[in-house]
Amino acid sequence: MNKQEFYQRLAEILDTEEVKPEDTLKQLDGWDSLAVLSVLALADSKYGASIKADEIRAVVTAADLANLVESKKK
Amino acid sequence: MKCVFKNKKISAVISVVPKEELRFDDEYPNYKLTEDKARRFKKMMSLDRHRIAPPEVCSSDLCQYGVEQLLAEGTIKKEEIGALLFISQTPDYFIPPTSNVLHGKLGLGLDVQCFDINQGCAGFPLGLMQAFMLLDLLPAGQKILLLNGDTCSKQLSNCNRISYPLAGDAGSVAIVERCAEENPIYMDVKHDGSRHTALMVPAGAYRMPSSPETMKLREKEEGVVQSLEHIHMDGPAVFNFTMSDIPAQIEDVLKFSGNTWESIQHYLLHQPNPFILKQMTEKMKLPPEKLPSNVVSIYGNCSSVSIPLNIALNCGDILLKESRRVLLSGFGTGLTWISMVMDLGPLQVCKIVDYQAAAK
Amino acid sequence: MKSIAEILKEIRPEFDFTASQDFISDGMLDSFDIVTLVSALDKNFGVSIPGTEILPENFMSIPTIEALLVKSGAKL
Amino acid sequence: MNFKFRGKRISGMAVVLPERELSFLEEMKNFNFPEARSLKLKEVMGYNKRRVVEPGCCVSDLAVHGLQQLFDRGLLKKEEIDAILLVTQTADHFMPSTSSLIQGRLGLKQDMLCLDLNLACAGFVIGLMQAFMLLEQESVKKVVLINGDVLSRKASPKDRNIYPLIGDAVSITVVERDASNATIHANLHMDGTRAETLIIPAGGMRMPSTPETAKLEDVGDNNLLAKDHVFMDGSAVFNFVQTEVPPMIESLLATAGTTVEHIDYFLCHQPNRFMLQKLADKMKIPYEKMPNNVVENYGNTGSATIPMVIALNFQERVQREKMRVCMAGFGGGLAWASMLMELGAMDFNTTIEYKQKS
Repeated sequence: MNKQEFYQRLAEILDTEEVKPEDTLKQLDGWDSLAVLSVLALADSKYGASIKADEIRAVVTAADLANLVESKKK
Repeated sequence: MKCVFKNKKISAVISVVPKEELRFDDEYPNYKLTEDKARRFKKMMSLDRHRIAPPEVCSSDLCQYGVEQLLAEGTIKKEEIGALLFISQTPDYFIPPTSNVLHGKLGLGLDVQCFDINQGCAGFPLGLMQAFMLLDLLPAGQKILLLNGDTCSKQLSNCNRISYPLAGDAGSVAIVERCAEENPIYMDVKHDGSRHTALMVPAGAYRMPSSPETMKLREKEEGVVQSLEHIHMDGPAVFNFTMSDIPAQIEDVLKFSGNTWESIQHYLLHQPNPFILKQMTEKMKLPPEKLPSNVVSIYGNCSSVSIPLNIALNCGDILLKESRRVLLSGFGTGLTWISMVMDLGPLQVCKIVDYQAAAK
Repeated sequence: MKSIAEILKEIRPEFDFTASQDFISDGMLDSFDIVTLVSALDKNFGVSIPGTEILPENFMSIPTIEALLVKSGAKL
Repeated sequence: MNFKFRGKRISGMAVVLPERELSFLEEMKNFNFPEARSLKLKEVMGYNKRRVVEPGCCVSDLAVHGLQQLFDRGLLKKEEIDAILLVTQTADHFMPSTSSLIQGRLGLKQDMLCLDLNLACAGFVIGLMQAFMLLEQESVKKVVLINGDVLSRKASPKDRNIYPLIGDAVSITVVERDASNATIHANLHMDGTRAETLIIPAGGMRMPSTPETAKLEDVGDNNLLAKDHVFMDGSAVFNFVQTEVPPMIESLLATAGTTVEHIDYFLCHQPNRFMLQKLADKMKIPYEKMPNNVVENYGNTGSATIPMVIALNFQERVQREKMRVCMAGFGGGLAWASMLMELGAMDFNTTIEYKQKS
C-alpha cells in the first residue's frame, strides 16, 4: 500500500492541505463521524479493507489508521 | 429464512409526504455548522431537501390520507379490504395498536383483521411477506392494505447536524392481492439482534421509560445533539452491516430466484443516504442507473417508506404501463435485512402525494 | 329469601337506599358494587342476570332492579 | 372472518412467572377500601394474588429466562427455531423490535424471522394463527410464539380499578407441523371504533411523554391516573365481552359442526371470575368446563392468560393426552378471536419462575 497516497486521500476527506503520519486524528478539525464513514468507504472501495467499528474507534494517529487499513487489505 | 410466494401481486402503491419542504441551505445555520463543513456534508450526502411532518401529524395520519385517496379514486372499495397492516416504529400509542385506531377512523368492517408490526427500514418487504401469507387465509377477492409509516423526525433533535438533515417523514399504502398468474416471489429474511445497538432508540418504552433524564439533550460530538429518546446510530457498525450483509443477501436471493445480476431491471433498495448507496452500487458492480440513490436528496430517509418512494420516483411511469423484474431490499434496525425478487407492475396507481390535513 | 333492599343494605350498609331515586348518580353504587350486587341477586333469586343486562341504568332504583330480575326469570 | 388450518400442533408450552407476589386484600387497604367490600370482590371476581415484575424488568427478560431454561433442560433446541413471534403491548424499545433483542441475547441463528406484533388479550389466538401461517412456508418448521406484558408498570398505583388486578407474565408456545390432518377452526373480529376503551393516552407519537403527562389527575371514584398510565373503561369492556363473545363462540362451533357437549374445555382469556361465569351462563357451559382460576392466582396477564389456564389446570394431563378445546381471547383493540383445536399430547408443559437479579 502506498502510504503517501493514503495520507493524501485522507487529507481530501478531511478537507485539509496535508495529513502527517504523526497527526492525532481527533485533533484534526475535519475528523468527525462523517469523516470516519468516508474513511471506511475509502478503505472498502480502494483497498478492499473491511474495518470494524471498534477497530476504527481504537485508532489514534493517522499512521495507526494507515497501518490498520494495510493490515486489513485483501 | 427463505420463502417463495405464488399468485400474489402488488396492484397499487401510494406514498404520502408532508407538504412542507425543508431545504438544507436554509437549515444548516441551525446546526451551527461552518459554511465549509456544511458544503462538505452537502456534497458527501447529496443533501438538498426533505419533508418533515408538523408536530401534530403522526405516521398514521399520513397512511390514513393514502387510504382515503385510494378509496376516493376507486382503486379499492371498503368491502374488498380483508386486512390492514400497519408497519411502524412510530405508533400513535403503546396501547391500543395503531392499526385498530385506523380501522375505526376508516370505518372498516368487523371482519377486517388489523396487525401492528414493529419494524423499521426493512418494513416494506416484511409487510409484503405478512400480506402474502395472509392472502392465503382470506376469501377470494379480498385485498390487503399494507401501510408503512414513520415520522422519525420525532425521534431526532433538529439540532443533530448529521441525522436530522437526512431524516424524512412519510407514509405509504400498498394494495396487495391475489392474481391468476403464478408470478413467483422469492424472499430472504435475516436478523441479528446481537448487533442491535447499531441502530436504536434507547429510551421511551419499557427498558428505559421516559423521564426528565431521558429527555435531556447531550452533545455526542460537535453538532450531534441527542437525548436517550432519540435514534442512536453507530455509523461504522451500520456501514459495515450495509456493505457486507446486504450485498451477500442480494447475491443469495438472485441465485435462489434463478436470476443474474443482469436479469434484474431495477434494484430498488431502502434509501439510507446516497453516499452508502453509491458505495454499495460500486461493491456490487452495478450500473448506477439500475440502483437509484436519489430518494434522500428529495424526501429524506423515510424508513420503511423509502422503498415505496423509490418505486414511484424512479419507476412510476414505467410500472403504470408494464411489468419489471425488480429486487427490493430493506435493511436496518434489529438488525434486520430482507431482500426479494419479484415482477412488479403494471400497477393501477404508483405515485407520491402531499399530505393535506383534514379540515377540522 | 332476602329482599332487594336487604341485599343492597348488605353491600353498602352506610347508605339509605330508600331515600334515593338514582343509586348510580347519587354515588351509592360503583362498578364494583354492581358486580357484587349481581352476584348476590343471582344467588338469592336463583337466576343468572345476563351479562348484557349489567348496565348502570338497570341498577338505578329498586323498581329497575325488580324489572331486571323479572326479565331474568325471577319470581318476586 | 372464519379461518381453517390443518396439520399444525402445539408441541410444548411454558409459562414464566415473576417471583414477586402481591395480595389483593393487602393492597386494597392502601386505597382505604373497606375490608368487607374487598372480601366480597375477592369472592365474586376472584381477586386474590397476583404476580408482578420488579421495577425495570422487561418482557424480553422474562422471555429470555424462559427460553434459556427450555434450552438447558433439553426441551427445545436453539438451532431448531425458525421464527420468534412476540405478541406484546409492552415492548422494550420503539426500535429495534424486541423479538430481535431476544434472538440476539440467546444467540439464535440469523436465518430466521423475528416479528413483534402489538396485540392485547386476543393475542394468544391471533398469535397462533400467525404461527400456523408461517408454518405454511417450507423453510419454517418450528415457531416460538411468545405472549406477554409487563403492564403492571403502567398501572397507576392510585387507580383501584386496574392496579390490584393486573399481573405480569410471559408464555412460550412451540408450534409445529403435525402429521395428523385435523382441522383447526378459528374466527376473528375487530372493532377500531372502540379502540379507546383500553388505552395509554401518552407515550406514543400522538402524545409524547412529558412531565405534564406524568401528572396524576382525578378520574372519579378517588382514582388518580396520569396520561402515561393505562386506562380501562371497565363497564364498556364488560359489555363488549358479554355481547360479542357468546355469538363468536356459537358461530365457531356451528362452523365446525359441533356443540358445547363435544368440547372438553373452554379456555378463555381471564379478566375475572365474574365475567367468565356470566359468559358460561349465557352459553350454558358448565363452570367446570370453563376454568376461571388464573386471576385468583396470578392476576389478569393479558395475552398470556390462555397458556396459564392450561398450565394451572391441565399441566400433567395435556402432556399425556389429547383434549378438544375451544379457546377465546377478547380485549383491547377491540379484538375478539376464538379457535377450536386439539391440545396435547404436548412434549412439555412447564411453569418457570423468574427471579430478578438486583
